[in-house]
Amino acid sequence: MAEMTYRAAVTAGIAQEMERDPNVVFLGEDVAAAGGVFKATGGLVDRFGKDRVRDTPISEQAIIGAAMGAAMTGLRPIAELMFSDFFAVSWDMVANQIAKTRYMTDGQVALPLVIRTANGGGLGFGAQHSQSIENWAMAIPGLKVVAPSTPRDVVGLLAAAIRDPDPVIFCEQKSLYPIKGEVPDGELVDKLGTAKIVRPGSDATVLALAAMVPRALEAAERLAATDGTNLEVIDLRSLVPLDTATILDSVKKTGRLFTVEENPRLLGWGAEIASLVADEGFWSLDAPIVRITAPHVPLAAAPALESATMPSVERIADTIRRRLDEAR
Amino acid sequence: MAEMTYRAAVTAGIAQEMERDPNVVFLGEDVAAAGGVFKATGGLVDRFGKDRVRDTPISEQAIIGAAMGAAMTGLRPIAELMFSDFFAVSWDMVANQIAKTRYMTDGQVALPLVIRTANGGGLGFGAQHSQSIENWAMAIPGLKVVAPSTPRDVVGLLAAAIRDPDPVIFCEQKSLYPIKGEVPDGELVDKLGTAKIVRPGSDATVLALAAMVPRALEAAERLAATDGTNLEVIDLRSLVPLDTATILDSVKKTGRLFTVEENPRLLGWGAEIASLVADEGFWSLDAPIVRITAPHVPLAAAPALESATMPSVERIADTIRRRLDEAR
Amino acid sequence: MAGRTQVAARPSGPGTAARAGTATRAAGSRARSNGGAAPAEIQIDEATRLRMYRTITEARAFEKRANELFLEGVVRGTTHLAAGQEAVAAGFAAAMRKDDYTFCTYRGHHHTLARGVPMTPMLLEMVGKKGALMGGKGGSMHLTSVEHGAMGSYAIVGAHLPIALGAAWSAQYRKSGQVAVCFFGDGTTNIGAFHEALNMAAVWKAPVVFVCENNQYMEYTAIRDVTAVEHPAADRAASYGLESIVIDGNDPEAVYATARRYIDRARDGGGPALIECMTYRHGGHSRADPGTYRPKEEVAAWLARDPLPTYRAKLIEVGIAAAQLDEMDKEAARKVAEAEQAARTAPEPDPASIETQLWSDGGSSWRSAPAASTTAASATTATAATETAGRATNG
Amino acid sequence: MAGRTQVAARPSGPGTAARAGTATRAAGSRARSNGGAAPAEIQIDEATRLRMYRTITEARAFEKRANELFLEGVVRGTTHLAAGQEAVAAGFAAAMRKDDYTFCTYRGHHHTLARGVPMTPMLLEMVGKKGALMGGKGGSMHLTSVEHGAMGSYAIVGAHLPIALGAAWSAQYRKSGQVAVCFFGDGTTNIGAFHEALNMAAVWKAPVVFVCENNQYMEYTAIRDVTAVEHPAADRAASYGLESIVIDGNDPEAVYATARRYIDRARDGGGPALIECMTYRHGGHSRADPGTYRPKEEVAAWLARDPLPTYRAKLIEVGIAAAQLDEMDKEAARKVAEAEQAARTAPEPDPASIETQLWSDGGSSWRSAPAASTTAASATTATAATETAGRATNG
Ligand SMILES: Cc1ncc(C[n+]2csc(CCOP(=O)(O)OP(=O)(O)O)c2C)c(N)n1
Ligand SMILES: Cc1ncc(C[n+]2csc(CCOP(=O)(O)OP(=O)(O)O)c2C)c(N)n1
Ligand SMILES: [Mg+2]
Ligand SMILES: [Mg+2]
Repeated sequence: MAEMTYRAAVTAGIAQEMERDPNVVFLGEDVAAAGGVFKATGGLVDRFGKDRVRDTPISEQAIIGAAMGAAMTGLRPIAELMFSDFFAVSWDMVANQIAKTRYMTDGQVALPLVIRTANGGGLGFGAQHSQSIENWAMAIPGLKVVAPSTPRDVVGLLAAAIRDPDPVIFCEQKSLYPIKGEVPDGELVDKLGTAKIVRPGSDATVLALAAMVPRALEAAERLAATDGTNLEVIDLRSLVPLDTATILDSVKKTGRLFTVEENPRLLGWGAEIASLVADEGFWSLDAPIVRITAPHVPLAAAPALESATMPSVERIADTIRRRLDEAR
Repeated sequence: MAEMTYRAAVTAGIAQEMERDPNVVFLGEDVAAAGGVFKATGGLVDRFGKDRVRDTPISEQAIIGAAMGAAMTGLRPIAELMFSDFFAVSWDMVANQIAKTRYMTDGQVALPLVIRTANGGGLGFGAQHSQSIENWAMAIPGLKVVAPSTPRDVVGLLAAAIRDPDPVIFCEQKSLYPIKGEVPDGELVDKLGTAKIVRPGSDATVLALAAMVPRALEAAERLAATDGTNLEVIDLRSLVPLDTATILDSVKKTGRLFTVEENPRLLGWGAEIASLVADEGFWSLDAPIVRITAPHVPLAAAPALESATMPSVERIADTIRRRLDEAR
Repeated sequence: MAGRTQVAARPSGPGTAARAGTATRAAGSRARSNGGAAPAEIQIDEATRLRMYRTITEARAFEKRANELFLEGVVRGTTHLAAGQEAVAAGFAAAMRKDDYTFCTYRGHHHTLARGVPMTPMLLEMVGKKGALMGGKGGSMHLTSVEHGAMGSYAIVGAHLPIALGAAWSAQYRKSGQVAVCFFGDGTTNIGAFHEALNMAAVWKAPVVFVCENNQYMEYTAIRDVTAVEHPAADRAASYGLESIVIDGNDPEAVYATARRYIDRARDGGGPALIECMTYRHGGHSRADPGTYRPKEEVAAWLARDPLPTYRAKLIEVGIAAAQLDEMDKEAARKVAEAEQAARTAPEPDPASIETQLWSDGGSSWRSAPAASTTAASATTATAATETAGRATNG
Repeated sequence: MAGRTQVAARPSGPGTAARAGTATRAAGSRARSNGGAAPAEIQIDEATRLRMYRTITEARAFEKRANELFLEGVVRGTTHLAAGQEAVAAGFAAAMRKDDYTFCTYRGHHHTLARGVPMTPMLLEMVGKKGALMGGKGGSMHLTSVEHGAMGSYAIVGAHLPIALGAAWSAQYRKSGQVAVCFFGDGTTNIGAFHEALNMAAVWKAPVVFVCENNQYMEYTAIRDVTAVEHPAADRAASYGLESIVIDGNDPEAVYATARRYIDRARDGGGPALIECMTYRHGGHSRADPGTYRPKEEVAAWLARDPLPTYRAKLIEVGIAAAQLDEMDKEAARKVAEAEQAARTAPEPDPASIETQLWSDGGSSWRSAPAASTTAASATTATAATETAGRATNG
C-alpha cells in the first residue's frame, strides 16, 4: 500500500502497462519532455524512450487518427487529449472512425486503444476547458467509457482499459489530480463495467461518477448525521459497459433513485440510467427518479458561478432531503 | 395549398426567407451550382446570386466557422452540412464555439444562424452517412434542435429557425426528401418548441420524431384496427426547446409512455424525456416507460440489416402491444 | 511564377495536364526527403506490365457491371466508380510489397481489387447479401480486407490520412519495413485532416506515401473553384517540407515508376511523400450522377486518354501479344459474371448479425452482464431487455 | 533553397531572427494578392507612435499586476501572459480602423487592451467578480468586447481562424469596408482549422489578415520539434497562393508598416494576407509555468530585445520627450491600480446569473414553456422543475 495522488496514479498505471507490453505506446501534446500539462505523465519518456512516448504537434485529428492506425496494425496506443473539450476537434476520428470500424468491418479490425483526457470542471478554466463529455462518448456505439474517482481506480481501470481489446475513453476528472488515496503495491488490474457500492444504504440509491462521488458521499454522511437517512451511494466507474445489475439491484432494495451528474442536464448519463430504471426497475420504484445535474448551460469561469453550476454537497443533500420528504 | 416534396419544401423555406431578408445568406458544399447533392437547394443561386448562395471547398470547419463569424457581425447565415455525420468534423465549431459564445460573452454576441443537414438512415448509405445526431446537439447547451417530419413543417420550422435569434440545428431526415405533403400558400412561419399531437388517443402516449413519425402513426393505426388500442402519437418536432407541457399532459391522460427513436439506444433523445417523465410525470405513470430504439450499434449498410436496425412499423406495433398486455 | 521549377501549367485539357514520368519541383525550406538525388532508372518487366493491365481491365469490368447492377436495383445504397482512374491503382499496387497497407476512399474499388481482394465478396458487400466481405455492415463505401492489406475505404473526406500515418508509425515502431499508401481525391486537400496528417507524417518521417488522385472535381464542383492553388496537393507539399510532384495518373508506367521510387524511399527511412496524379473519372461522382457540370470537350479529351485502351495499345506496341490481353479481359469477364451470379442469388444476411462484432467479444452489449441473470428475472425485466434492442441479444 | 527569395534563416538568436520592416517572399503559383506591387512608403506620425507606446506600456503594466494577483490568489483559474509580444498588438491596432474586427486567443490581453477595452472590467473578468466584462462567465481566456471590435479571445487552438474569415466575409457582403484581423500562435499552424480557413479566405478574397505571433513555443514544446518547416506560417503561405511574410514582431513600427499595407489592401478588395511576426513571450505558457524548457541564453537574448525599453529608447531617439513617455507609464499604473482596487473589493457575481443569456430571450430554459404553468401545478411537478436546475429559473 502506498499513498499516491490521482495524478501520480495516472503515471503509475501507464508505466505498469508499458513495462509489461512493448506494444503499448503513448502520444500527445507536451506529454513527453514536459510530462504533461497536468504533470500526470512525468518521467515516462525517460523510462520508456522517445519512440514510445511521443510529443505531437497541436493536431488532435492526427493524434487520434495515428492512434487508430497504430491500433489496427498491432500496437496498443494510449493517446492523450489534453482537455476533454478537444474531443470536439477530433470527434470524427473518435465517433465516426474508431467507434465504427470494428463493426463496419465485421470484426476484421480490432482497435485496442485508450484515449485519456482531463475532463470536467472545478478549476475555473471556463466553458471550453471544463466540460464533462462522458455523455458524448456514451452516445456513440463502439466506445467504452470509464471515469475513475480514486487513485486506486485510476491505476486499476487504466490497466484494464489498456488491456481491453476495444477502444476506451478514459476520463480523468481534472480537479481530482491532487487528491490522495491508497493504492495497493504490485500489479493492479481492475475490471471494466463494475460499479462499486461505496456506501451501502437502504433509503435511496444515489449514483455518482468521478468528482461527484466524494460529493455524493459527503452529502450522504451529512444526511445520515442530520436526518438519520441511510443512503446507498454507488460509484459507477464505467458508463460503457454499464453495470446495470448493480444499479437495478440497489433500486430494488431502496425504491428510490437519485443521480448526481456534473454535466449539463440534457442527455447527461443519468438520463439513460433513469430511462433504464423507469423501464426495467419501474415496479421497484416508490417515488420519482430525481436527477441532480448542472443546469443546462455552459460552465462559467468565475469561481462563484462555477460552483453554483456544478452540484455541490449542499445542493445534493438539500435536494435529496426535500425529495425524500415530499414522497413520504 | 400546394402539394410539395419535403425536398422542395427545403428550397421553398430558404427562398421565402432569403426573399424577405437580404441578410440571409447560404453556404455549403455543392449547394449553389449543383443545387445540393439531395437536390434540395436547386435554383437558389440563380434567384439570389452567387454572393448569397455560395459553394465552398470541403472544409466543414471553415463552413461552420464562417457562418458563425458572419452571424456575429450582422448576417443570418444558413450553413449546410451535406450529411449530419459531418458534424463530427466540425463539432468544435458547433459545440464549443457557436453553442457557448452568447453565454460566455454574457449576451454581447448573438448568433442567429441555422445549420441544415441531411440526417438519419434508410437509404443504405452505411454507418458514416446515416447517423441520427439530434442527440449530439441536444446534449450541448446553447443549441436549438429541430427535426420536421412533413413538407409543411419543413417550410414553417425552417422559417422559424432562420428568424430565431439563436443557433438552430435543423435536421432533415434524408429518407423523407421524396415524400409529398400539402403546404399552405403564402408566407409560413411556425413556432419552435411546439410538439404536435398527430393522433389523439387515450391508451398510451407515443413520442416520435422525423422519419419515426409516419412509422409510429402507422403502428398506431394497425393496433387500433387489430387490438382496438387507442394510441396518442406526438410528433415532437423540436427537441430544444422541448414542449414538456404537451408531453406531460399527454402522459397524465394516458398513464403510459413509449418513445420511438431512430438513434442507437444509449442517450437517444428518449432517454432525456424518459427521465423527465420519470420525475415530473411519475405519479401519472401506470407502467414502465418503454423506449423503442435502434440497438446500440452503428447503422449497417445492407438494406436487410439497416431495416432490422431502425425501428420498423412491425417492431413498434409488436412492442407496444406486448408491453401494454404485460401491464394489464 | 517566381520560385518554382518545372511547374506544369494548369491543364486546359488532359493532353497538357499530364506528363509521363515524374516531374518533381523544389522542396520546401526544410525538406526532409532525399528526393533530390536522382534514382536509378526504374525498369518495368513484363510481369509487372501484365499485372497492371490485369488490374485495369478487372477494375473496369467490375465497375461497369456494378453500375449496371446499380441501375437495375441489385446494388443498393450508393456507389462511386473509379472508371478512368484505374492506372493509379495499377501502378501503385504493383509497386507495393504484399504486406504494405492500402488506405483509400469510398471511390476505392480499383484500389481494393488491385490488392487482390476477390470480386465476389466485394460485390456481395455492395449488394448487402450473405457472404459479403464485411457481412453487409460496411457497404460500398467501406470495403476492407485486412488479409490483403486493404485497410479500409473511408467515407468521411480526409479521415484516413491521419489513420494511414498511424499505420506507418506503427510499421516504423515495429521495424517491419511496411509502407502505408494513402489514396484520396483533390477535394480532400482542403480539409483539416489533410494538413495535420501531412505535417505529423513529415515530422515523424513516417513511411507513408500520400497519393492525390486529382480528378479535378469534388462531387459536382470543380476543384479550381474552391482551391487557392492550381495543384491542390503538389502546390502544398512545401508546407510539409516535401517535394512537389505531379504525374500523369493515366499512365500506369509513370505511376509505377514514381510509386516505386517513393515507396522504396519511405521503406528505407526516407519519410513520407505526397504525389499528385492527374486523372479523370469517366462518370459522375456517384450513382446516377450524369456529371453534366463538366464541359463536353473536357470529358471527350480525357476519354481519349482512357487508360484501358491506351495501355493496351502500348503493351501491344512493346511486343505483348494481343491474345494474352484478350485472355485477361475474358478472365475479368468470367470473374465478374461469377460475382454477379452470387450477387443475384445470395440470400439476405441474417438480421441477428447486426448485434455482433461491435466488441471483440463478438457481441454488442452495453451492459456488463445480461440483465436477466443479474436482476430478479421478472417478466418485466426480461422483456424490457429485449425491447430496447428489438431482440434478446442486446441485453 | 531553390525557389525562395529573401528567406530568413532560422534564427539562432533573436538578433538574426527578426528584421525590421517587411520581408516578403515570392507568392504561390496562383497568388491572388497584389502584394508584388511596391507600396508607397508608410509614414508613421507621432500620434501613432505614442499610441503604440501607450499600448505597450499599458499591456505590460496590466499583465505584470495580473500575474502578481494570480500568484496571490486574487486572479483565479488560469492566465496566459503576452509580456514580450506587445509590439504586435500595438502595431496592428494602430493600423486598424475603429470598426475593424480583432479575433485573438487566450493569450489576448494585449490585443484586447489595444482596441481600447478598459482594464477594470477586464481584470474583473479575470478574477470573476461583479462588474466583469462578461459577467464572469467567460474568464481570462475569452475576453470579448464587441463595442470595441474585440470579437473574442478563443481558447480552442485554431477555432477563431474560420470565425474571423466569416466576419470578413460578412464585411465583404455588407460592403462595409471592415477588415478582420486574426491573431494566433505558431503552434496553431499545425491544426486543421488553420488550413481550412486560409484556403477558403484566399478563394473568397475575404478581407482578413491572419497574424501568426511566432513565439517559438506551443505550451512547453518548441515549435521546431513538431513542425515540418522552419517558418510555421510563412512557409505555408504559398499553399494558399499568398505571399510569405516574416517580420520582426518586437518592432512596433515594422509591425505597423506591414499591418497598414495588408489591412489596407484587404480593405481595398485585395484579399487576405498571412503575416508571421517573430517574437517571444517573457514568461511561461500560463500561470506559474516557469518556462524552464527554454535555453537561458535564448531567453536572455530575447529579453534584450524587449519591445518596451527598446521602443522607448527609439522614441527618445527620434525626439519624443522622455517625460511624455513617463506620463504614459504613470497613467498606465494609475489605470492598473484602479482595476486592482476593483478586483480586490468587488463582490462575487450573482449566482442566479448562470441561468441568464444562454438565449437571446435572456434566459436559459430548454423548455418551451414553464412547466408549472402548463402541467397541473402539483407540488411534485413544480419542485422537480426546480430540481434539475438547482434553482427555479431553469424550469
Ligand atoms: C468531411 C466530408 N465532407 C463532405 C463529404 C461529402 N463528399 C463525399 S465525396 C466528396 C467529394 C470528394 O472529392 P475528392 O476528394 O476530389 O474525391 P473524389 O470523389 O473526386 O474521388 C464529398 C464532398 C464527405 N464524405 N466527408
Ligand atoms: C485544439 C486545442 N488543442 C490544444 C490546446 C491546448 N493548448 C492551449 S495553448 C496551446 C499552445 C498554443 O501554442 P501557440 O499557437 O504557439 O500559441 P501561444 O500559446 O504560444 O501564444 C495548447 C497546446 C487547445 N487549447 N486547443
Ligand atoms: Mg476529385
Ligand atoms: Mg507559440
